[in-house]
Amino acid sequence: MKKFINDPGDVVAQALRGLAAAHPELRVDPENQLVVRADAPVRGKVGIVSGGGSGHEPLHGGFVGPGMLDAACAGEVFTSPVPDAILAATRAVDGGAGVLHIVKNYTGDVLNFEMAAELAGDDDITVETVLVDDDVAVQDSTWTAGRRGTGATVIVEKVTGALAEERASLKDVAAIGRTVNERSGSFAVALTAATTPAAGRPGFDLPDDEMEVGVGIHGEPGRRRAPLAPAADVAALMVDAILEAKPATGTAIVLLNGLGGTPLLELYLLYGEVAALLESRDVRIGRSLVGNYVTSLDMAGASLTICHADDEILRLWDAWVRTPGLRRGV
Amino acid sequence: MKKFINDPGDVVAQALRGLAAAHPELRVDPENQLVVRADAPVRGKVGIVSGGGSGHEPLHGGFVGPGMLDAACAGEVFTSPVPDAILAATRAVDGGAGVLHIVKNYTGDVLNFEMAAELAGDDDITVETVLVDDDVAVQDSTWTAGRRGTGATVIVEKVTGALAEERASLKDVAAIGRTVNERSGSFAVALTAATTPAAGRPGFDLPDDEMEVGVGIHGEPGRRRAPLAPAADVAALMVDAILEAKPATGTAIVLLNGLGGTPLLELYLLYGEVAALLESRDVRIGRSLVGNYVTSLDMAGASLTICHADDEILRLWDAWVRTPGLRRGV
Amino acid sequence: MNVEQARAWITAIATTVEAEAETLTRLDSAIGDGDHGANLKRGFAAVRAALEGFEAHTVGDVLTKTGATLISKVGGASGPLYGSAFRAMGKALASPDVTTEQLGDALDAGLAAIRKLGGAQPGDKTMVDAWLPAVAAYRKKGPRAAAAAAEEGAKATTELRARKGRASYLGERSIGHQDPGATSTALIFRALA
Amino acid sequence: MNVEQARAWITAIATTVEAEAETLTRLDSAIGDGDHGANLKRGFAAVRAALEGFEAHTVGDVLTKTGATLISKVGGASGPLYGSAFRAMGKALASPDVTTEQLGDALDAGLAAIRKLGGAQPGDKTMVDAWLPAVAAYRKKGPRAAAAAAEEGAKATTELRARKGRASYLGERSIGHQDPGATSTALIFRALA
Ligand SMILES: Nc1ncnc2c1ncn2[C@@H]1O[C@H](COP(=O)(O)OP(=O)(O)O)[C@@H](O)[C@H]1O
Ligand SMILES: Nc1ncnc2c1ncn2[C@@H]1O[C@H](COP(=O)(O)OP(=O)(O)O)[C@@H](O)[C@H]1O
Ligand SMILES: [Mg+2]
Ligand SMILES: [Mg+2]
Ligand SMILES: [Mg+2]
Ligand SMILES: [Mg+2]
Repeated sequence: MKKFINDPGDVVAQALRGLAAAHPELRVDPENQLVVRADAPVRGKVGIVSGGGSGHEPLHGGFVGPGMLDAACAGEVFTSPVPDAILAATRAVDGGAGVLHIVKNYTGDVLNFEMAAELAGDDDITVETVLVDDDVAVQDSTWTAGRRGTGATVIVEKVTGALAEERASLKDVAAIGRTVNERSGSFAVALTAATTPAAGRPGFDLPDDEMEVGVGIHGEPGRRRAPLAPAADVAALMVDAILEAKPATGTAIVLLNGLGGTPLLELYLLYGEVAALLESRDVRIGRSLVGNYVTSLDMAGASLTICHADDEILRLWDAWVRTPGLRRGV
Repeated sequence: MKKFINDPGDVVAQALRGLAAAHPELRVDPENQLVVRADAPVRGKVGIVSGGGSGHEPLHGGFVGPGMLDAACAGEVFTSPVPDAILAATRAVDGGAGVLHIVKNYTGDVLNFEMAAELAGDDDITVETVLVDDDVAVQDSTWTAGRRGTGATVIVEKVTGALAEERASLKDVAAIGRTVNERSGSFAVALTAATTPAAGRPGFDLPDDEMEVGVGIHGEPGRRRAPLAPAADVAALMVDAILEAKPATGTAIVLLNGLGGTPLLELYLLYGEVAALLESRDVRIGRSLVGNYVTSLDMAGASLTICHADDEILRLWDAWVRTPGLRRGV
Repeated sequence: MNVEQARAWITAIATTVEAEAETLTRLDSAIGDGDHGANLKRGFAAVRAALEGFEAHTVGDVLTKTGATLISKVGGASGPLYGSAFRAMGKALASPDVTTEQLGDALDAGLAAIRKLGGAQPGDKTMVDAWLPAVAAYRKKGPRAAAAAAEEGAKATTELRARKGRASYLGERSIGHQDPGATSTALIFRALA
Repeated sequence: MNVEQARAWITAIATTVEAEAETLTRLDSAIGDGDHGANLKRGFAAVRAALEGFEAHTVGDVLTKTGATLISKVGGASGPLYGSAFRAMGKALASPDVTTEQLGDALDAGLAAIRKLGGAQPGDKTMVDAWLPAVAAYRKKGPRAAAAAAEEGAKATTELRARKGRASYLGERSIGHQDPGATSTALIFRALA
């Protein structure tokens, strides 16, 4: 395993120490693995907490700041955070208007956030939860734990964050988060597996001429394996899967996201194919984002997220934001 | 070779088509491999042109926009651009106040930019050149082509871009670029080699328990090979090399840059070590940037750049900028 | 089982989880995210530390503390599930010494907690598929039979298609791999035997 | 050499560069950035296209066009260096038919252009180390001897430590590898033989 680490058992806390050094404008607690915006709690504003396993940076800690998240909980690598940390974050950001939990739909995340929400209730903090489940590669929820939360999380965090900044109510902030999620679909293809510090070797072996199709962001294998294909075919496969599950309406926010090990040069090339395809399908791309936003450590691969936005979502997407991972207008 | 491409012989132009689709605010010419800011030439403003081989994204195309570059020339992967393209860029951004060429010190880049500058002179465009040579891993210029240009290029582009935006003269813009370069040192360590589409295999073979020390950003091997070491030791090695060549003065701008294949989690962890070391050496970190800015395709590794800034450099570093790769204040 | 024996059980779990962490991680890499071994190792190390110097008056005290610590330290799916199971067992055993029958009821309460929280049915390829036959065997024939039944239940998950947890994303591809959570449940019952 | 023979030389270079592109890239991967083969292949393919239908009145026309095209299409270090060399040769051969002596002078002018632009000394482990002995041999014994001398010069770069170009960054580690640019120079002279 080739990594810039000191001890495979102590990666997340040490990385958070680096985040703290790089971002004095954030309150980082490496011990409890929390990242909190410096001026939290903001009186009268809905507090927004997200979190999940580490290894997906800049998600979530890199999206903490004015206009987006109030706090993020960083679990161990690919392991959802514990209720204590989520509760601590919830308390830290409660400005009296309630707290929104943005939770990616994985059994572990759901259970730990649920427990924390219950504990917060004991503290008389009102908590609403938006469950993100945009990954259309997971098909039938009676046969599975349901669709996974992936790329759309960034859009949910950005849009709810912007609305909360306008002092909207917890109900409205949660509602727009759910709308974004409903209108979003994602699909990922990986060329290599991720290596976690704990495992020390790639999560799966993938021959040189094959790719994993419909892969998640936790090193798990995908729905199926397919022969390595040109970028144009990969783009078609992603676009087809998403538009089938989430037919076009409105104007699309398109996120072409790198999974960590794929160079930006390739992401742009792939995005060129995606954009051309969407045009041929009469999908209007209103906004786009190309880069590494929801990664899976060093996995080579990419995910496509399409959010069929309405005017309100576009307005909130365009709003100012100041976080390490996304910055605009300030 | 596992890459999101269609044809190894046509990667750069296709990636530029994707950049064009993602950034309608830029003028992209995939044919001539140019990226130009939409409102160029800006009357009365020094035009700033940089460029080099592709494969280092977001450098340079991702830094085109108000407050930074007016144009970037994207050569083939790891191959400096041709004089025709550089000349076309120079013409496109000449607003009457002259044009600055920011050139990384590699034989190919130097020769091609020189030829273009000569041709621009025939057009009566005044060109000044700032040569960036910050890589302290290359030691003795009577034995080498001189130090390479790496991470400091981002700082030179940002600072000169900000000063040009204030309508400073070509002489002054070039002067501050040279000052930034003089005050900057960089050092890189790689854990794996990059694979270019043309070669189809990693540039060098590196055993699982070794790293390349003092490596460049073009897939070339480093100064020496060393046993794989903990992040703390890698940080010490980088900091020592840089501070020896460029002793501390003033306030540092610190760039911990990923080479492409290293997850942000590891970059933050490594940055934590660097920050602690610099503190113990009484180097004051004034500004920092952690992420992928000057990459080498899919190479796993990181480079550290320290720029010992003065007040003017810090002021220009903090100035607003609006590019795909760096955005602040707008 | 008295308080000391309860402590010994938990310590034995911690030891076997440590020894088998790599196996659990390997199983979890195949159909999950490769952290199950690390998760439980971290969790039971914390439990060991939490129990040291902890004044327990009842068997339930030991198990409740174990459950609470797992919830606080593990994360993932297995943290809340195992944590809730041990808390439920603790609640059911509020005396310094408990009978085999009482322990049997408590194990059943643990199973119920897992099923309530996770919603898994038998055959969904989860820890339930080891826990369920183990409880039945414990009641009929005691701890050794429970350990054997858990082991067998874990092995039998290999042929199942996952319908809960991370492995469910793989669909058909989850078949042919033993479930990591069922495997760790077998370790928990082995430590009881 | 007449205009047709000049065309034939350039075409022969294009063919051999194409055939040897992988070898050049492999050599450049060892001590450079692995693009020398692709660079020259791209360049000479463009030259081939540029010469098609191009009306050349002199040998110099062919070589000047070749040089200009290389400069426009190759990039890197070798583009300006080879491009300038062919342009310098073209300048020296402004007639439809040139003598062996004139060609010898032109080859020397090409070498001078490379040395002026790149500043390399003999022994710096560059294309100069193949070009220099080749020009000397051409003058004394003609094209075949030139090809052999270039080949030998290229091989001899293996033992040298690079002081120019990308390979110089490697310091001592550049020793033991043949220089890619010297190797492509040998191909240029082989095509002349
Ligand atoms: N809904 C559920 N009900 C019961 N057990 C479950 C459920 N979901 C997952 N599990 C168990 O949890 C195990 C995985 O635990 P672990 O790897 O620690 O968590 P995660 O899946 O979050 O990484 C699975 O092997 C399975 O036995
Ligand atoms: N200063 C120089 N003078 C002469 N030849 C040089 C010089 N620098 C580099 N070369 C030649 O150029 C070759 C490399 O060409 P190429 O790989 O196409 O360019 P780059 O190094 O820019 O990738 C080297 O092998 C060497 O022979
Ligand atoms: Mg997990
Ligand atoms: Mg090159
Ligand atoms: Mg797991
Ligand atoms: Mg080269």
